[in-house]
Amino acid sequence: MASHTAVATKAAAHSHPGYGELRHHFESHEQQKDSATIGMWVFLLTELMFFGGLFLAYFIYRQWYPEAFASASNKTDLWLGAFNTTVLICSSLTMALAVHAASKGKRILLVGFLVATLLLGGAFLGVKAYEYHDKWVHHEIPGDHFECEGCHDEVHTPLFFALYFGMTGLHASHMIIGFGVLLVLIWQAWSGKFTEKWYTPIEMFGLYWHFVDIVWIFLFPLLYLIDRTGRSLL
Amino acid sequence: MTTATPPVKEPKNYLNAEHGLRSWLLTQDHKRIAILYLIAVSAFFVVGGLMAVLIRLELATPAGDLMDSNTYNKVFTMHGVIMIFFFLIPSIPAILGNFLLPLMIGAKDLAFPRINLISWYVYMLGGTFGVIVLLSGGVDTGWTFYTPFSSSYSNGYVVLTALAAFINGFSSILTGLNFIVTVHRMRAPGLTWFRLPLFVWAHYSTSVIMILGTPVIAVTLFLLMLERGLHIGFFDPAYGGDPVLFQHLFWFYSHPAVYIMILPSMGVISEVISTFSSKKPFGYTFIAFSSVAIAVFGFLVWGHHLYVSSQSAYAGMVFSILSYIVAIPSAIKVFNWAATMYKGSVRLEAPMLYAIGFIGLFTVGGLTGLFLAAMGLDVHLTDTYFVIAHFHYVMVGGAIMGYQAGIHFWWPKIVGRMYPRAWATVAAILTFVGFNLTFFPQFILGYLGMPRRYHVYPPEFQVFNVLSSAGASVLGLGYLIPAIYLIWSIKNGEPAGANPWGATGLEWQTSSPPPTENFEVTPVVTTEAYDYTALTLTTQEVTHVG
Amino acid sequence: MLEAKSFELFPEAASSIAGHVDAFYAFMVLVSAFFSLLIAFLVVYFAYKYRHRPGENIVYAPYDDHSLSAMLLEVVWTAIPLGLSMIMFVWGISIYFTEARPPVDSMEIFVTGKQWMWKIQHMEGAREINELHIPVNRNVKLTMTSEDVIHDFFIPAFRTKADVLPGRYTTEWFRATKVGSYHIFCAEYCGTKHSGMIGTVTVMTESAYNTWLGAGGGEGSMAEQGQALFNQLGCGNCHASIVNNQNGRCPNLVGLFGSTVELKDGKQVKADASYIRESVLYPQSKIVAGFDDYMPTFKGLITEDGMLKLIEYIRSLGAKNGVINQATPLPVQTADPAKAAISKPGVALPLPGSGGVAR
Amino acid sequence: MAAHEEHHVVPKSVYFAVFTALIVLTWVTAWISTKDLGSSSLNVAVALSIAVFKASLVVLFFMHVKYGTKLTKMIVGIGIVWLLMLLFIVMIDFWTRTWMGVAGR
Ligand code: HEA
Ligand code: HEA
Ligand code: HEC
Ligand code: CUA
Ligand SMILES: [Cu+2]
Repeated sequence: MASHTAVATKAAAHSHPGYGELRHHFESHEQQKDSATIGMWVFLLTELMFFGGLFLAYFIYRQWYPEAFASASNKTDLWLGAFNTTVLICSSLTMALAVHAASKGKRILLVGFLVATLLLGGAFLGVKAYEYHDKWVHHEIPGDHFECEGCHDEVHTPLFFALYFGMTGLHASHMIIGFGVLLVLIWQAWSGKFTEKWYTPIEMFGLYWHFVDIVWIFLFPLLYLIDRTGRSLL
Repeated sequence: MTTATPPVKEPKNYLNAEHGLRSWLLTQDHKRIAILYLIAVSAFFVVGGLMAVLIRLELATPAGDLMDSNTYNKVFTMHGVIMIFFFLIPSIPAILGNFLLPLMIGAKDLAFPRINLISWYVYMLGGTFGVIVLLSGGVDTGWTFYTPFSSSYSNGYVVLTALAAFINGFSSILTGLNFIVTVHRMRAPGLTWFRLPLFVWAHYSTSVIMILGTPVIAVTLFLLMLERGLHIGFFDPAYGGDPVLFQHLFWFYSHPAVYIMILPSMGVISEVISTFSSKKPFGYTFIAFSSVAIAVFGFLVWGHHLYVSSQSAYAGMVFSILSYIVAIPSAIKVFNWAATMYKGSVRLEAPMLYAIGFIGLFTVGGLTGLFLAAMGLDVHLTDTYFVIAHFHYVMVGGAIMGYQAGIHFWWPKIVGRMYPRAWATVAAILTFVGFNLTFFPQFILGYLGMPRRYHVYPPEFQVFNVLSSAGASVLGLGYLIPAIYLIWSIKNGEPAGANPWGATGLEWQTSSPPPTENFEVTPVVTTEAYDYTALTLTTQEVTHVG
Repeated sequence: MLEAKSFELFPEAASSIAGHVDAFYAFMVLVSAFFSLLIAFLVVYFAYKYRHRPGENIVYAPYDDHSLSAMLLEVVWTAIPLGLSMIMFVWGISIYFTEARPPVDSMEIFVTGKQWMWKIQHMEGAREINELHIPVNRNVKLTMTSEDVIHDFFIPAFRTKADVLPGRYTTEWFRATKVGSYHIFCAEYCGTKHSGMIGTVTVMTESAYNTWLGAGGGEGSMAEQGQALFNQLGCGNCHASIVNNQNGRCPNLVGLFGSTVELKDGKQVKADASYIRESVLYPQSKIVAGFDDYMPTFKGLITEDGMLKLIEYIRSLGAKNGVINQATPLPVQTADPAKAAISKPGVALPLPGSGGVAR
Repeated sequence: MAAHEEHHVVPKSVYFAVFTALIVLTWVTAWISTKDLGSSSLNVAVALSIAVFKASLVVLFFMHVKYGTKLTKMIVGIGIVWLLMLLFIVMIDFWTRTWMGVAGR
């Protein structure tokens, strides 16, 4: 089937400066880079399905209990939510710019944008923590001690909050993981690990960060923007 | 090939390249990781099998004389959980797939060796939680974890069990991800998609299911843990939830998961039938595409588990017709395998015996799946022993038979030595006979109306249950014998040579056991797969030809 | 029949649907046997016919699997299974839809599953546990719910089953065709004593059934018991006054059942059993147009059997808009309490704590 | 290995344009949610359309899919199709549960 013709593709590969380490089982840097990119996208695919289950539950219960969802959603702070969305979008921009800077081999700029991303991500988590605290104070945590002042359907409002905490919690945990990875990347970028020829980790992390942003782009209208007009509220 | 009597120094291979526990536990060699999986997965099979022995012992009499109901329920739950999540799903992909995929496509390793090792550790972590549950008394929800029983009524170990399966899911996701990237980017020069061995097609399809389905069960189990642990309601009607939603989410993964179990096995069968008929598989493209079709359509049929669950009848109709559609690619495979043997040069070596067993048993199992896919009939059959018989036919008679075929086929490649072939023949026949004796009576029991998950049952069902228990002991023997001779052969078997069966795949072109780097030089592929005419070996060189 | 026969291949067929299911099953067995034997024959025959003989050279026969004849084969063995499986699909759903739609003239019986027993209520008031008495050749519709987890009411001799879920009603119907007694199994795993959640359905002649009914009960028909409950729970404080004269604060329950209710948010719902159940347990989730939401929840105060009685009572208040009450209660059997005390199996037992009010 | 297209560097101006659109749309969607558009489903439709549009911008430009390989595009497509499959096929059940008018069928 296969003839044993030797192919020496790898010989020169190791000596390319600036491409980073070529792992032993790859033939070329290109193959290594492609593998990482495909791998990252496939990973994001699984992430999408992971959140998908929660979205499904959300859509079903929202159809079942529209009033409960409306009154509970009105308990969230619309403008704080919009502000936080803005913060996250800013961090997505700085991340995109970080990748851009990396591709141009500008080390200081890269570090700067990564730090900005980190700070914005931190700000987002801070606001989220404030919101959680607020819910905590008001006993709007589903479970045995749930209370919801002014909510009419006491039985089904916890369902909204269960989904609220489930979805934003999962989202926040992705942010926290991203936060950790960012710290490492900033340190690596600072010590000059990346070059304009090789900055795969930055690029891959960028994909991840933007994905987390996209999830929030959907969470915002779904959780904060239900029936703000008060139309069907009692 | 002559058996070397004086102990010649073995050439360097992945087994003797390094020594010591460390060199195994920190290895990034896909072949060594496959061995790690082989050991762990086999251990779980023994545990799951012992649970099966307990079940069959208990059911030999109608009364509950061996254990109490609570224990019985825990036993079949752990049997199901272990066999599905910790044995069958990782079995072929993580062992044979891991070992062979890079070899078959002429690569040095999988795309992400580190992730491959991590996936094993993740598997072990999940397994550890599973064992903790087992040791601390177990959980009694059934492997399906239906709410609200699991979330509000069963004992608290549900959380730990769900966590075990949850963690294990990530191991599966990582393996799938690795395989996909590997098949896309690591193929040897000249190895186009339609030159890939069918085993690779099967694993590619399996990986697609793993990465698209597994996250959904993960999030479902996550919600279950929240509901059970923190009383945050998602599924319990007491909280306004819908228990049927849980079932949808559960089966959205778990139906495709049955194809995670069978597809790799089908891949093995394609290789084995072709090799031992010395003939290119009939309808290569049809077999290849049917794997992809199964992976895709397999995602659309999960609701056939919900016909009596109060799912809407109209949704049931959709799921029913799709279940029939997804059966067609399986039918195509079966016919093509049979046609491959036509005018071949058939050698009834042990792997081939298992493969033939697979074809017969999978056909019966698959056809009885059609009974269950028919809504009107499933109303009577669901949750009876008919279902138990159906899925043991496809999983034990199908998937495990295929696994055994694969192990017997590639064992000489993995350890470099041949097992005693007469014993292998005996074991194959015992397994086949024992299997049918165990599970055929269960079809009859099921139609008679014996419900599954029953600790005690009305006495009129006893005859068939006794038959089944008797069969299980023969079947157990059928598993015990290979366990002994395979281990024995590691040290004492005849050296096998690079290509003992006269097979065509790239994996047979490197030495047995393969060197750490797999190939001395990266092979270049110039011909179609299964081109036996290009095989330069003569009959004399093929050591083990009949 | 229940008398244990130790060796049978087919279960007793004792319902109008059983024959259809058996016929379909026989067809499936034939198709499966044909294909299994065909495949088995082919592989065994090929393995023998084309076996490799020791010492012979292996002939590697190249061939073209894209030839016309090969393609034709692929088409044939795709088309035949596809055709056959479409027959199976259609046959399967036709039986299912018959099983799913209870005939209009069905008599109603109510089933409540609970770990690990079946509680059964007849409209006329008779109640039983793990026993179900029904007349032969009458369509019987079961309305079922659970107090805890999911169960499943399975009668193999009738070839039918349906899950019994907490928090909602499910339906199962059958027409028994043979006098006798048959197994009831719980077919959805529900915990420790799942395999003990079994019972017997006794099919009796019409007259024997009527005699049996007369012997049971003791607390009046379900509707009467429902009325008592209605008063006991204080529904009357709001709703009863309106039964007679409308005060405008609460909706009129007379004629509610089966009608279409306008809700406050403009949607419409059909007032069936599930709606009434929801109105009592979660009054806030659907508010009737023109009313305020001050009805309190009765969640936790009513058992599932109590709920069934309440619903029966509201149904007995009649239907409006010309919608006919499907199952008009039979003439109420006021039973002799003395007789009810004889608790021989198969006779309705007074259930402990089953007045309908949860403790 | 197949020849690989040269890595595409997106000009910064594109990033800023996309960013501006995202910010504007965020505040538009928040503001519009407080306005009664005549029916609540219209409000939902608007909110979701804006979200889908925003997400597409991020995927296409920030994540470079517009300039990516066929394979990346395929993976993104598969992701969307599978998610919708999960959502809609389950919905078939929930939407048709009352059609027959028989409880639990
Ligand atoms: C390896 C695992 C595996 C495989 C491959 C299958 C394959 C199939 N299964 Fe099975 N199934 C399970 C594992 C598997 N199943 C498990 C574990 C359960 C129960 C879970 C639980 O509840 O605990 C289950 C339960 C199950 C049910 C639900 C039963 C119930 O609970 O009520 C249904 C219903 O439709 C079903 C159908 C099918 C069908 C149509 C196929 C098809 O894919 C089969 C296709 C194969 C063939 C058809 C045979 C070859 C074809 C020919 C020889 C040609 C002739 C063909 C025709 C005429 C069409 N299965
Ligand atoms: C891959 C999956 C898999 C495998 C391999 C098996 C293997 C077996 N199963 Fe499995 N089974 C399931 C998956 C599997 N099962 C699932 C998912 C369920 C449903 C659980 C639920 O309802 O939640 C189930 C349920 C189930 C039941 C129904 C229980 C009930 O509903 O009450 C029964 C009953 O007979 C049974 C029997 C067996 C037997 C006899 C084997 C045999 O094949 C096992 C043979 C193995 C051995 C015997 C051990 C290995 C041998 C040795 C170590 C040698 C020494 C031993 C001897 C010589 C005896 N199984
Ligand atoms: C405190 C007063 C009050 C009590 C007590 C009360 N209800 Fe109500 N009920 C109302 C009001 C007000 C409405 C209309 C608003 C709504 O739909 O929730 C209503 C609505 C209903 C409806 C829906 C009627 C329709 O037209 O759709 C039903 C059914 C009902 N009640 C049954 C009961 C039952 C049964 C009980 C006792 C177990 C009960 N109610 C106790 C005040 C009461
Ligand atoms: Cu009730 Cu099983
Ligand atoms: Cu299935």
